Amino acid sequence: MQMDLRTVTISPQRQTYGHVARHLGEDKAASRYQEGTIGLQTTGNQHYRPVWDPAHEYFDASRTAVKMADWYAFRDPRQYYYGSYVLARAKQQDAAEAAFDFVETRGLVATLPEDIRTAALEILLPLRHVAWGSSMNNDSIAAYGYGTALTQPALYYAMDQLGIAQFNTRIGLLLADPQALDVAKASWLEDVRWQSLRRLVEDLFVESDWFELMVAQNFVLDGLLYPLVYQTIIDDTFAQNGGAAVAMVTQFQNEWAVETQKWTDAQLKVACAESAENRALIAGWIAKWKARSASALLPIAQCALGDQAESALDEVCEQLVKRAQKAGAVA
Amino acid sequence: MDMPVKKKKLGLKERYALMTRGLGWEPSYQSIDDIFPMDSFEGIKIHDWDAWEDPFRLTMDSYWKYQAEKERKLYAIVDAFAQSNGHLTLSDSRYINTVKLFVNGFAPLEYMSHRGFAHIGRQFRGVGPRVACIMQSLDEMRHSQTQIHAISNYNRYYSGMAEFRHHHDYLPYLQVPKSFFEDAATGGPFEFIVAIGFAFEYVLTNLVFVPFISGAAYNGDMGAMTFGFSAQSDEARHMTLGLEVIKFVLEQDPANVPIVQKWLNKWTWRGVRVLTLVAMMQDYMLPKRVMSWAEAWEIYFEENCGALFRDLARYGITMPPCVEQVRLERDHLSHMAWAHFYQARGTSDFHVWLPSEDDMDWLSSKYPETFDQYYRPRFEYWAKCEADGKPFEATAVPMQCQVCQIPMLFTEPGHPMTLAQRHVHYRDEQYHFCSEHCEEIFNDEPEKYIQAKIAGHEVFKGNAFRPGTDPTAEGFNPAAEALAFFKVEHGRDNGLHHGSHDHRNFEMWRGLAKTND
Amino acid sequence: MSEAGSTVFLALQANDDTRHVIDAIMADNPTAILDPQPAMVRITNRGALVVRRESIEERMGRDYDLQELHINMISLSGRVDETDDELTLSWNH
Amino acid sequence: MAVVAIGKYEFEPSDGASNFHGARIIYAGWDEHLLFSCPYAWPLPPNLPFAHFVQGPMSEAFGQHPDWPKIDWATVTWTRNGETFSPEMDRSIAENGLVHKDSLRFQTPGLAGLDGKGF
Repeated sequence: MQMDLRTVTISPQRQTYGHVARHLGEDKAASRYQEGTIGLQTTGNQHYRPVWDPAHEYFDASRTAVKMADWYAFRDPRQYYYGSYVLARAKQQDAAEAAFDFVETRGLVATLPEDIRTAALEILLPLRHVAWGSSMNNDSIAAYGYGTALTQPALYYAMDQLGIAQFNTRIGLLLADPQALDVAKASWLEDVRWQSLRRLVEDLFVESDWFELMVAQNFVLDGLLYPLVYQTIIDDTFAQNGGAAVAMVTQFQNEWAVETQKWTDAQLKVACAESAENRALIAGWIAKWKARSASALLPIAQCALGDQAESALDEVCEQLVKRAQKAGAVA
Repeated sequence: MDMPVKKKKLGLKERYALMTRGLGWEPSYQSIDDIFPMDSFEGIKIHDWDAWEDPFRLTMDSYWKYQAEKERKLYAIVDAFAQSNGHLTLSDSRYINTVKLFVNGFAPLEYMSHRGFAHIGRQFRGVGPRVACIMQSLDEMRHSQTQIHAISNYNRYYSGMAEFRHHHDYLPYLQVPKSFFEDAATGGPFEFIVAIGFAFEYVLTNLVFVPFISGAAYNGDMGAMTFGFSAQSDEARHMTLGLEVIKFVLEQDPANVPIVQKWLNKWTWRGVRVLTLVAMMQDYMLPKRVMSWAEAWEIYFEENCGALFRDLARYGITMPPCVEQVRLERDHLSHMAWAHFYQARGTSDFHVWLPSEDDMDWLSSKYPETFDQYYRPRFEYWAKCEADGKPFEATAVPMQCQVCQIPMLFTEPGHPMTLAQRHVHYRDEQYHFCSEHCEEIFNDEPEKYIQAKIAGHEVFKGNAFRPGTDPTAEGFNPAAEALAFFKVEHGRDNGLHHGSHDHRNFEMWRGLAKTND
Repeated sequence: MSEAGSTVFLALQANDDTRHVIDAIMADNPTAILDPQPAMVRITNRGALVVRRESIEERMGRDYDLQELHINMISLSGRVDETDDELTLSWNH
Repeated sequence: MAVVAIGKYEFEPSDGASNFHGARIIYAGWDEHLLFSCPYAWPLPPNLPFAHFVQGPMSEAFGQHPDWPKIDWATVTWTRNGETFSPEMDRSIAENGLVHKDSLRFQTPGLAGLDGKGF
């Protein structure tokens, strides 16, 4: 005999959690992204002030100058919650793994022109420190930011940057040996070509407004660095000069940048749409950090592109300005 | 052309070191103390951050790979459980109240833990611990979300879960876990990691997850079982981190030992006080039981932590003195708690019931020294009140401990019929405590605990009314208004299990599920 | 009070993936005790518990990365020492 | 001991007397009557006669116990924050010297809970 479960008579009492329904404006089925994000951070009745920051509540919207009536107006266009995030990254990491395997088993490193191999090591290995800096800064946003809608993707960004730092480390181990990492660190610490960038990264470590940090690190610095290094230098220049193997093992970085820009742009757009004050703040931050970032990246561009460097940099700066305009971040 | 040279394969430890601590550098454009301003004020001295031994060595690529596999498995089961109306295969509808307790009391703590580890993952100047902390931060986000997702389908059918976020922030009994975690998170970075990474993760989460989740499996809750076990697979990493932190800090400087000992004393006690809720859940709320609270305590505290403290003895660390009292309370804890929640059921968001004859026989077999003598008579008297149609209920506002915020329901150690109270004056104001250990915690940091928002007092101050409420209006009912502010639907979310909407719906739905007519 | 007298344990989910792992651990640690509980097993041993990659691979008939243990691990006690070939839990140092 | 903090760490107490709209918080618990799981709290006007406190809020809270109507108030003993206390029933909370957040306990000789078992 069949035991039917007559689901038709089992009617749900509600579709989702109360705070989610209130945010959506009605009680309707909510996605896992929504249930795992909206209103998740405590907003009220906090018991104690932090001993590490007595001037603020533990969760305190005044840690940035940006003001929002609703911090859940922000939305991740990728709708990442933990599960969908790790599944997406696992898939990309599978592809990256296959690329590393391919390059290694086919002995493609040995086919790389020496100048490309050297340039790849000179650029990609110090960049692992830059990625680690970006990871730290995004962890700051995840820790001191306000509202899960923004802090959640910031932590994913921090982990992605750690992953990228580790992929770049693997590239070093693939193209050379562990000593190459030490050489690169010495160059990061002392080589004049890297010092403006290192100064910029270290200055960002002490930036206390987390929204400004998000603009400076994610929108501006990473927004210039990724297209410049992974597209212009590696995908275009290296690949056309026998360095396709390097492009293969940096596929993750390229895909990541394209995907993540969408998130960054969407956040700026929401904050700018909120008020003229936000717009002015953000436009000011972009202007301030763009000038510094562009000049810090120039010596690195020159190292790979020679006299093409300035025009390549101009081009990525132009793209950034367009993104800012589209997001409404113009004073 | 050169032949490709086969490279020497790096060992796990060497490779992991290159992938993590190799990423850091000594800054020169900003001072290192400005970059990491929070890791020294607590008085913990670290001379050599490189002495840090990485616990599990997962690089991000392996992390994504293994965690994705866990998530795939977990959500497949959560989906299947929801699609097949798995809630109707539970042992008994009373079980659902443990799920309510979980989403209200625990899921928001996982979120707090995520933020707390993001914070300390930014503040330690050693790269190794920072990487371990941000990875734990990410895991804790996972736990919060998988719990919310797994419980989402229960929320669609049963009461008491829909407002877990608001309840956690305001409902009186939930201020116990909330203030516990906020206490840790507002402490310095080292205190936080000792409190959560060590005392909570290592000493206590085994007591939450292993017996309770095994109990969930036993009661037919595949969803809770899966998120529980899946979360624990991360906890194994977290416990190892907690242990490494302790070892690292203790080895760095002898001056760290008394500071760490003080935190261990404080957080073992704070943790055990919060676990009162778990003790009650295990002994009273699981319709089919796996082991008693006392048995779980023996395995996971006495045996497991005993080994640990023996190991730490070489640094001069001793078992926290509060453990003596915890042992005396072991056979009382769950009974005192359930007796309280039974009578204070009007302000809860889950249902309660009296233990049946069978339940009481089980309890007396597990607690032969205490149950029949001290607790059975109360439950039998209340059963008589229920049978007479006059169920016993306490409606007055409980007096609470200033530190743990639990109503003052604990008895004097060794005197199970005398309620305990401790009392101090501080800056023209007086404060009350459930125990000498909570009093000691207060005396050590009074400026912190005088800020506590004691739930009953918040009601008296008028902070538990919705905006626009006029307490001077005719017929104003403060208790009803407080419940409205708490978003507790009176008569639906609270009260007795028997005859509740949840009980009736479950029986009706299950009846439908089991027949073809 | 001797540390060798302290117990370590490893708790794993009980499923098809862990069957061979549990067999391998029990074979490699002759004094270990297996304690099955609902949906899980807990393996305890005095002093130390060793998980060996090769023993698992022999039983599984495929390559095994010890970090795959993470998928099914529920809890543990003791200090962890991890290499490519072995994972050891112990109170010895 | 002072809190170890990164900077100045001083706050007003959350439950100062001035936050209760003129009322004083008074706690009361009944010894040997553990049917009531804990003492209770009330915000009381300082001019409330102590007898009204007993007959009003306390009676509402403790009146469910079969021992309550049997209490001979002349024999009841009290403690205040652990020390002996002798309230005068016809005098007010303030006149009895009770201050904000005082904790009272009372003992009822001859009445030791149901079946004399302390609950």
